[in-house]
Amino acid sequence: MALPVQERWDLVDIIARKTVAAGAYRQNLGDVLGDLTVRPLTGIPVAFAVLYAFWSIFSSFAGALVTDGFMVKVFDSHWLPWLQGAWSDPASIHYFLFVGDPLAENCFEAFGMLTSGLFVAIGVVLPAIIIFYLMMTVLEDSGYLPRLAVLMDTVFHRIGLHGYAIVPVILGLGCNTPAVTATRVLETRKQRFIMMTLLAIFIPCGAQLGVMLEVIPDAVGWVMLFLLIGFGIFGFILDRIIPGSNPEILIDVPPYHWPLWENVTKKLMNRTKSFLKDAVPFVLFGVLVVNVLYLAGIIGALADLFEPLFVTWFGVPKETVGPLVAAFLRKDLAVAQLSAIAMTPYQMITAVVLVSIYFPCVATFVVMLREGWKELAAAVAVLVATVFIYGGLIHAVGILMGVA
Amino acid sequence: MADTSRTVLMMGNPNVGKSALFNRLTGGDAVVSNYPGTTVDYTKGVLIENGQEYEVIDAPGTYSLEARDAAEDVAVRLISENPGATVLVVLDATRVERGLYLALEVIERGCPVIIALNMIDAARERQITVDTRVLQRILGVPVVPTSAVSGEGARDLAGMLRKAQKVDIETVRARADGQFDTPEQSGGCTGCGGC
Amino acid sequence: MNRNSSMFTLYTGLLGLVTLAFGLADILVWAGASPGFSIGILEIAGGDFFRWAWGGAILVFGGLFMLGSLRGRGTMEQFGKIVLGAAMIWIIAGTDIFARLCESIPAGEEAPEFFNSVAGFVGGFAPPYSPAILLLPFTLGIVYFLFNGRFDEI
Amino acid sequence: MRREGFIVLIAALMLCQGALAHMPGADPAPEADLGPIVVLDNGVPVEIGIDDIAAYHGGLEGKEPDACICCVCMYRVLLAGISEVWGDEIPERSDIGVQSRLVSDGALHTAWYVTGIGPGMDAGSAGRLTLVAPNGSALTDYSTQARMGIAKNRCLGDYRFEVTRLSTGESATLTLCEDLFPEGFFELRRAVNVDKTATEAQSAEFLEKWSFLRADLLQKPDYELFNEIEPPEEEEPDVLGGGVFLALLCITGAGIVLMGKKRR
Repeated sequence: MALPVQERWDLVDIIARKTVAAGAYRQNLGDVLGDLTVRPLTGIPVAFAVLYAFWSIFSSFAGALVTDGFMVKVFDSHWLPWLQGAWSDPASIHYFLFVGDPLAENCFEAFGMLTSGLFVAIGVVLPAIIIFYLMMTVLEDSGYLPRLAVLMDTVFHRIGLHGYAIVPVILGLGCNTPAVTATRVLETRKQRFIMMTLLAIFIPCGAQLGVMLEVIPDAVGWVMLFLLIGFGIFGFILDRIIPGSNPEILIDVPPYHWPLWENVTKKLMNRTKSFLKDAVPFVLFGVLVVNVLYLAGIIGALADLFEPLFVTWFGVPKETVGPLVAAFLRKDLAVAQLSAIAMTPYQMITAVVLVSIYFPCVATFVVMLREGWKELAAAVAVLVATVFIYGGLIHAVGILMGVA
Repeated sequence: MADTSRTVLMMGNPNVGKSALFNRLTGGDAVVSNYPGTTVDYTKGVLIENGQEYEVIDAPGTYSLEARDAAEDVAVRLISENPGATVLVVLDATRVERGLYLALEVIERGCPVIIALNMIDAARERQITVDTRVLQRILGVPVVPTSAVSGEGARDLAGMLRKAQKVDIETVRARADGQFDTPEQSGGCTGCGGC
Repeated sequence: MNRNSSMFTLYTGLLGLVTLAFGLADILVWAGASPGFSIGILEIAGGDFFRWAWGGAILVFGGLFMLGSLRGRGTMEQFGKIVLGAAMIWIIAGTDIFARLCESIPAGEEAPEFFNSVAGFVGGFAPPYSPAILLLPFTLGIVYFLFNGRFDEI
Repeated sequence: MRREGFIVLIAALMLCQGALAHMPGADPAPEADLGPIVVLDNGVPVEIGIDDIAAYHGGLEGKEPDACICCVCMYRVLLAGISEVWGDEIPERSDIGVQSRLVSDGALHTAWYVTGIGPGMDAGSAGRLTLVAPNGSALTDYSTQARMGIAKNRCLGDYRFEVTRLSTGESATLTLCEDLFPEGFFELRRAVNVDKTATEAQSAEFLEKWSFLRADLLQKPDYELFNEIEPPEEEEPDVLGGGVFLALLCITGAGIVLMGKKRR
């Protein structure tokens, strides 16, 4: 019953000729803008402007308004003193686990589950995620994203992917879990493996961005630069090493239209809800587990074990080893912990980059496992190698520039 | 109430508004974006129309049934796993040709088919007219113009779901080749193609 | 119609030039030609790479787009370029205003209360302004044409 | 990528790491964003940063460069004092007069270095430095023993300085704020440094407090260090300017929205 492909197209042609009539169509402004934003000469500056707006709004809203303006005050001058007063017996184990340091003056440095954990999850990360997804949704619904994909196509081809890889990358800046699922826009297993690995390693999620913005606002640019360079280098290498093909695809560019308010709010609600459900428990639980490990002396032992590696190879001070080891479970707080340690700005950048390229959070692990355990194992192997090589590379660059 | 639930499989090219239409039909909350490939996995929802319960499945966008990437894989799997399902093929009224190719492929598989001519408002804006009546005569399946964005035609579509038709591709070809060089004016009934 | 057209050309040309100049000034001040400067209600603070170097570059491109639209006859594409150029100004000015808004709603770290006083809030929008904000009123002409759909006449 | 190139790269990396593996393990002084002291040496401007002071002081003591509390303190005194007395002008070295009740090596060396009096400097001109005894009279014996005798009973009152413009007689007196010093700092200092009766815990405590004090001296603004310097006035918000801006913004925004509605 099935027709050969050519005959089917012929039939389509006949039917279309009989039913479809295109009237005199005048290009409208939307079409012109749509065209201008994919042409490299005009499109690339526009992409830079969009990125600028993205980051500026992100840091104004999440940083200046919600976190610095309100959350810090709520947590540091109301929640923390109240909790420290109300929780009995500062010397006990449960106090250490849930409240943390009885002398802490702010929630970042208390490191209890209900102090630092809650503060990071609600006070820092939640506003970052909300504003991020709001802007992401507007970009998606207006139709700008596919244009970005066209512009990025050449770049992504260098690392064996194609333009639509921008979708998981941008999603990953919010949260890695939906991003891993979104790698299905890519064609082959090879491409999806490359993307997943790079996502897990080099794309910091909204939680990390929010914390970085809060703790080390001046160094964020450098950290992002190093991550971007790493993304390029390791994408290039992975593309050479991994067998498989990189098929060309035709990128389909839809016309611009105004985002529908109801669709934007609905998507924002859904995404925020799934973040609260999937990621927040991990943050809180991570803090608890790390505190238990600290108490049991396991972090200390690991820190002693890895100290030579970290100090000589990565060039970070020995105090950072504990937080860096703990970062395997609790990336976001690790940045906060690091910020309390005296070190040079370059060491700080190195340490934060290390934290970012470390193991992804547990939630990401789970979704990656769903995509196949072999891939996960391979990704982890690549990850370990990457942390080692890239950490050393950054240190070396620092030495060559004379700033390490 | 055994066997009262029918399955409706929504298929179509990427970014023709399947998910938006799905949300209109079922009140569900499939993720909708203005770029192809948003739906990478399928979403299920329930639509009750005239006492008939439909289980609606929103498949990822495909250009053909050849399963070339992960999303198309899912779509093809869905169609073979639900043999008796009504297939709702969603066309983009501004680019009918591409969608028709997929529609023909689905018809060839012998599934009962109904066609939604989505984004009809965008087509009007671009001065593109699609003769729904002729299209439905040639294909022999119901064709409903819709706009998922404004909600236009969604109710009609729901009402027409039960009229989905199986057609033989050869008769489609015959009708396309000859009979309709001068479309006859069959007054009155514009509602369904198969009656 | 002809008169209208040449007026509009002059307007976009001037706006493009000024935008370009402001963008370059932003970058120069950042690069250290001057440690921040302020005349009347105009202020270029410099310092921050992101705001002044990157943001300045966007203004430069906005100016170039507008100037680029001058070449050739009045077509839709030309108007598209003008709108894109204006959009660059709107992006920078919009984010500047948004940043001021976000900074002036909370009371600040030292104060015990949460919300800023009304005077403090309003005062947060006081001059001096960045170049992009000052350019904002001058893009109203483009907005006018955009809404009236009269760009085929120019 | 050729394999040889890769190996060479890795090897180069290893060498780089090895070269810097042994960093001096000293406690780094906190980052400070202090402007340099600028003076004229026979009309030639000289910039003096805290690092220069640390190097000079360390050199005289025969040690590593080291910015101790007294150095930092005198540095801040001179920085603030010069700007109080000279304003925006740059002082000639020979025009600077310094009186200090803080008689320690660090303070002495810092004042020497800035005024150009000290040994081992080829300054073209030199100012005047007077150390003052606790009773208020000028010290005549600058020997280490004599100064040590005074330094034994260091107290808050010793942190009193005067910077004078010799040509005009204008001067500024600066004293350190009391709340800079942690509780029991001077007692602890005496026990650790002078009497040597401190326990190990006390020494550690002193070291910690000492570091805090130095960090404060490096990082706090002038008005938090010195009693004499007033904090900058809080500016009244410019309600009028902001109001005009907001009103314009709202009117234009509303106009645009209306125009858009009308068009539809």
